[in-house]
Amino acid sequence: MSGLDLLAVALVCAGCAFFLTGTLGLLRFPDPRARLHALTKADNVGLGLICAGLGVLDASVAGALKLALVWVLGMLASTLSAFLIARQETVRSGGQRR
Amino acid sequence: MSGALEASFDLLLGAALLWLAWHSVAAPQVLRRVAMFLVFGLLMALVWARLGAPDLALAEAAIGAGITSALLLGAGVATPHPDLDGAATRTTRSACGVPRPVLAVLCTLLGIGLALVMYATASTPAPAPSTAAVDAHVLGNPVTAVLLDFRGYDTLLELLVLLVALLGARVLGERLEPVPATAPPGGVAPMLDQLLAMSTPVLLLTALYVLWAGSDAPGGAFQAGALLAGLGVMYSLAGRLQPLAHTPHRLRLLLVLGVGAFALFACASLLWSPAPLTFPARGARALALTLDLALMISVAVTLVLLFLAAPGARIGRR
Amino acid sequence: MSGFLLAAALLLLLNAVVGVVSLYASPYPADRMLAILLIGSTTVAILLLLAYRHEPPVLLEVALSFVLLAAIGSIAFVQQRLRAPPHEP
Amino acid sequence: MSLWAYCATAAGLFAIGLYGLLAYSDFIQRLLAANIMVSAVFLYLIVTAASTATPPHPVPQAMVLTGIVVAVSVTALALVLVLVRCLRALPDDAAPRPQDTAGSADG
Amino acid sequence: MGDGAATLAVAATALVFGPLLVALIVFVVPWPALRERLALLVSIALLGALGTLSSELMTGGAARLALGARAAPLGIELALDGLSLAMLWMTALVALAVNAWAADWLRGAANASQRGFGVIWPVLWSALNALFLAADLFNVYVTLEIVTLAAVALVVLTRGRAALQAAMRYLVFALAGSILYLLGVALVYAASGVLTFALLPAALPPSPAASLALLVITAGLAMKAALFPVHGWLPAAHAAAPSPASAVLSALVVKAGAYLILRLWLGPFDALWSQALAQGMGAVGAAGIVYGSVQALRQQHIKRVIAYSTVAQLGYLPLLLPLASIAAWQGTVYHALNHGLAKAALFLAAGNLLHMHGDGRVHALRIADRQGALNVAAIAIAGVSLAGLPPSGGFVAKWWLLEAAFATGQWWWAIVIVAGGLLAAAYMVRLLHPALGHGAPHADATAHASAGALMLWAPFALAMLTLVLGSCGNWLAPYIAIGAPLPGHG
Repeated sequence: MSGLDLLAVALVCAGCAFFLTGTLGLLRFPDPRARLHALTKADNVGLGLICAGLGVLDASVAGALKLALVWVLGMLASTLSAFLIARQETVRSGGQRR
Repeated sequence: MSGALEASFDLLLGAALLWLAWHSVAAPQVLRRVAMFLVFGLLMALVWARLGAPDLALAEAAIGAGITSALLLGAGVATPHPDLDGAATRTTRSACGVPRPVLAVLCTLLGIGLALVMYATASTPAPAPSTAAVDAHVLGNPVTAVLLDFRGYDTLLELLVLLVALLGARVLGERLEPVPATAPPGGVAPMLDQLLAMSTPVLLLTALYVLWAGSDAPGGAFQAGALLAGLGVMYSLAGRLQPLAHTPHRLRLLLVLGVGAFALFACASLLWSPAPLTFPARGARALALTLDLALMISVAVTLVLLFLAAPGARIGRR
Repeated sequence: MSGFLLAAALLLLLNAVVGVVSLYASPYPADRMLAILLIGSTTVAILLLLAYRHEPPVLLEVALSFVLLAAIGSIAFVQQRLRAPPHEP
Repeated sequence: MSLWAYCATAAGLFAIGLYGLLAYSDFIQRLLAANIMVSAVFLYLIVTAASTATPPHPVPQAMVLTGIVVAVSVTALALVLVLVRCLRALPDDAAPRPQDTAGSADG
Repeated sequence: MGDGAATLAVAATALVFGPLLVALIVFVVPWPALRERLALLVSIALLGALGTLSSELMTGGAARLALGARAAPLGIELALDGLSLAMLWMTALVALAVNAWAADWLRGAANASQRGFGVIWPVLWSALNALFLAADLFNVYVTLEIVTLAAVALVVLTRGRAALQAAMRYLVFALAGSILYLLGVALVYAASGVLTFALLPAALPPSPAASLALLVITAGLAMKAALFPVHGWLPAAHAAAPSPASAVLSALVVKAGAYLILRLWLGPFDALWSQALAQGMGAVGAAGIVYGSVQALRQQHIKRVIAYSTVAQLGYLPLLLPLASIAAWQGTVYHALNHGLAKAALFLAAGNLLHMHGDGRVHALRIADRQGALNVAAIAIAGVSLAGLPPSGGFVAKWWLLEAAFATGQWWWAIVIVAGGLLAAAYMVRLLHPALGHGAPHADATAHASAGALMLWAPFALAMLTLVLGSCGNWLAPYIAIGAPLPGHG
């Protein structure tokens, strides 16, 4: 196993760890918005790390580009989703819009 | 080591699918069932990926995450009858008259029998027809080759199914008391427009890429069309596309483009071949790409109009 | 390397299953939507990992489609839900 | 690939869907059950194909792809029917109204 | 042979794509004149194509066509024999009458339902032609789905709450039927690796998987065909649809399922069933005959009487399986043909009644004027044919079936056949009684609206055709027997 492979393994492992942390947050945090923060942030980082690790493995420009795209779009989608869900919680609980 | 890992992956996936299926059938509220079913679709895409069928995974992803989820969530929100539902779930009598426990036992037995038969056939598979002709086809992706050439007739008819579904939906959707288009309290989220602005070009490019790559790599007209339809669904959810009281004729042209192109090709092919739907010896690839493009457009437009035909799809912008 | 990727995918699948359990257990619609988000992003990650077990990684497009359409679920959920009268706890 | 695990999954999914279809009267519930049954059949087709060759034989793949589109069409039409029933004011009479000059609409 | 193949290719293309192109053109081009006339013109042209095809088949025998010039195991085949030819003729004749009727009905300012009919019906027509030509299990699945969805769409054309309920019920049944059928297809494919009818007998030896496939496929198709225990969706759906739609649903669409059961049992799955199973299928049919007839006697609305009569008449088709002889084959095919024409005539005539009087209850059937007389005559003649009285096609069909029953020594089916005829006569007499019993026109039975000439003559011509069928049984028999797979079990 080459050094690059080791780097990839390390990055993927770190990514998985972040995913697990996010899930832990979802299960353990008491407040819906806290859960939201825990989940989306950890998942975005996790996805980014895994993309990075696989990009190291791939070593082609096209592959790296696609992986980057997946990561960026994933972040975009989860940001929007988080925002919408949080706003909905606010509206439904009768609170003020930020 | 790898074998054990694969087995555990498959087992876990199967168990999760069964669990999700059970709850998408039997959970107490419509929205819960819908949520379970959407996750079921996600995991089905994983199964296709695992079984080496990326074309199917792509279709499941594009259709399941797009139009199906939007339609089902809309229906789930619009039709909650919590009391009725609760009552229906609590009774032991089933819809078909057999008591539920008896039915459950029968279905379990049937499942066991079915599993045995399925395993018996799958472990001693019949010799599949040789794929030599498919592998030698001018289209490099065997699935696309089968879809367009070897079983193109099925593909044509399947497009017709989609069109008929839309026609049926439009019959009801038009010229009846319209549901007032209400904006959500607080209006449509401002971030939505930015997301649309950013994802529109990416989605368009991806769809075209999936279409173009589909002749030689996983992908094709349906996946690309479903992706585009997803874009349309996003636009309608943001209130940017309104349901039409009347389908303009230019739009109708787009709707029938796929079926029409295929049907004309079928009739025209009698000029150079003794059987309909035969690809010409020269220009087969170009013809296939043209058909694919027409299919993609029709699939996309049909799916979006199907979504808009659902009364719950009306979203106002303030 | 293929074995490692599969192991990582298995780990993430476990993560997704935990998400499924929380989807089942949570009484609030918003929490269920969160669980769907979690399962969705985990699925994308699993697809990426599975993609690199084979050459070329054709499953990348699948993952890409998922992230492209990932927002639809939440938008549909929120847009429609905000207009509907409150039915559920 | 664990053949037996996937076969058991497919059979189980089919049985669960059948139970849902027969046991409940709610339309959406039945629709989801039917979709699960269809997925079960597709899974079985691909598992059988994948047990002999990787990648699986293209004919079952094409069949499943066709089937997915058909299933989506049916589901979408069914959901539109359900939504119309829930949200629209429909006339009660079943007889066709010859004088219904509802203006321009299409089929 | 080469010439025959070319004829088949052209005729099949015309049969499948002709109506389809009609639908697409009517949908896209906004001229009302097209909507009124194009379908009628195409249906006349298709009669010519079918005529050529019939004489070609008579000389060349049953034929197969590989679509896209792709040979069978990978590609899709179409096939044609006497049974499919008869079904195609039935479709063509009913389509001609319905198109003629609709040409009047669609005239002028058509409403949304009528516009919808103008597009959805040609799609259904093309799908039915495709279905009767199909010789590939999965192709049949896709075609059946078009037929089903188009049929559901035709039911909701009325746009009333009752129609919507009926359509949703229909959809649930149809969905369940499709899934069972699909499971069967998957089992067959897994066990044999083949989907083509012609290759299946060799590739599918008896096995548990094959038996299960036969079982679920039959159950699924029975749901689509509304055979007795799973007929629950039919009466409401067929009564709720607009009348021309009811005509095609009752005359053609339910036939599709029954046709496939016969085709598959006597073709690809021939080796998989025993005489006991066939007797069971016959019993199911017999129960349907009795139940449907009794229900038809109790209905108050004329369209519901006709709809229940469909449940009864479909019960004759499975009788072919226990009787299994060439006479039974001819009788069953003739019965299907005759029922298709008579049932379409009845529903179109009922449509005229609704159009003229706006009242579809049984006791409201009156002869108000010459138009009404022609209409009642159509109902009466179609009724004669359904009951199987002498000059009609129904009589010939029942005669052949009785012949088969006695020839194979299964007299109990003869009782069922005769009883079914008597019951049919009873409900038709009950239907006609108000018109015949009180000769003088009722005061309030004046016509509200006048029906066009085509609307009046279309059902009458169909009814007369059933009489013509009665006189040319011997001439048509050799056509029906083309490629007949019997006697195999005789």
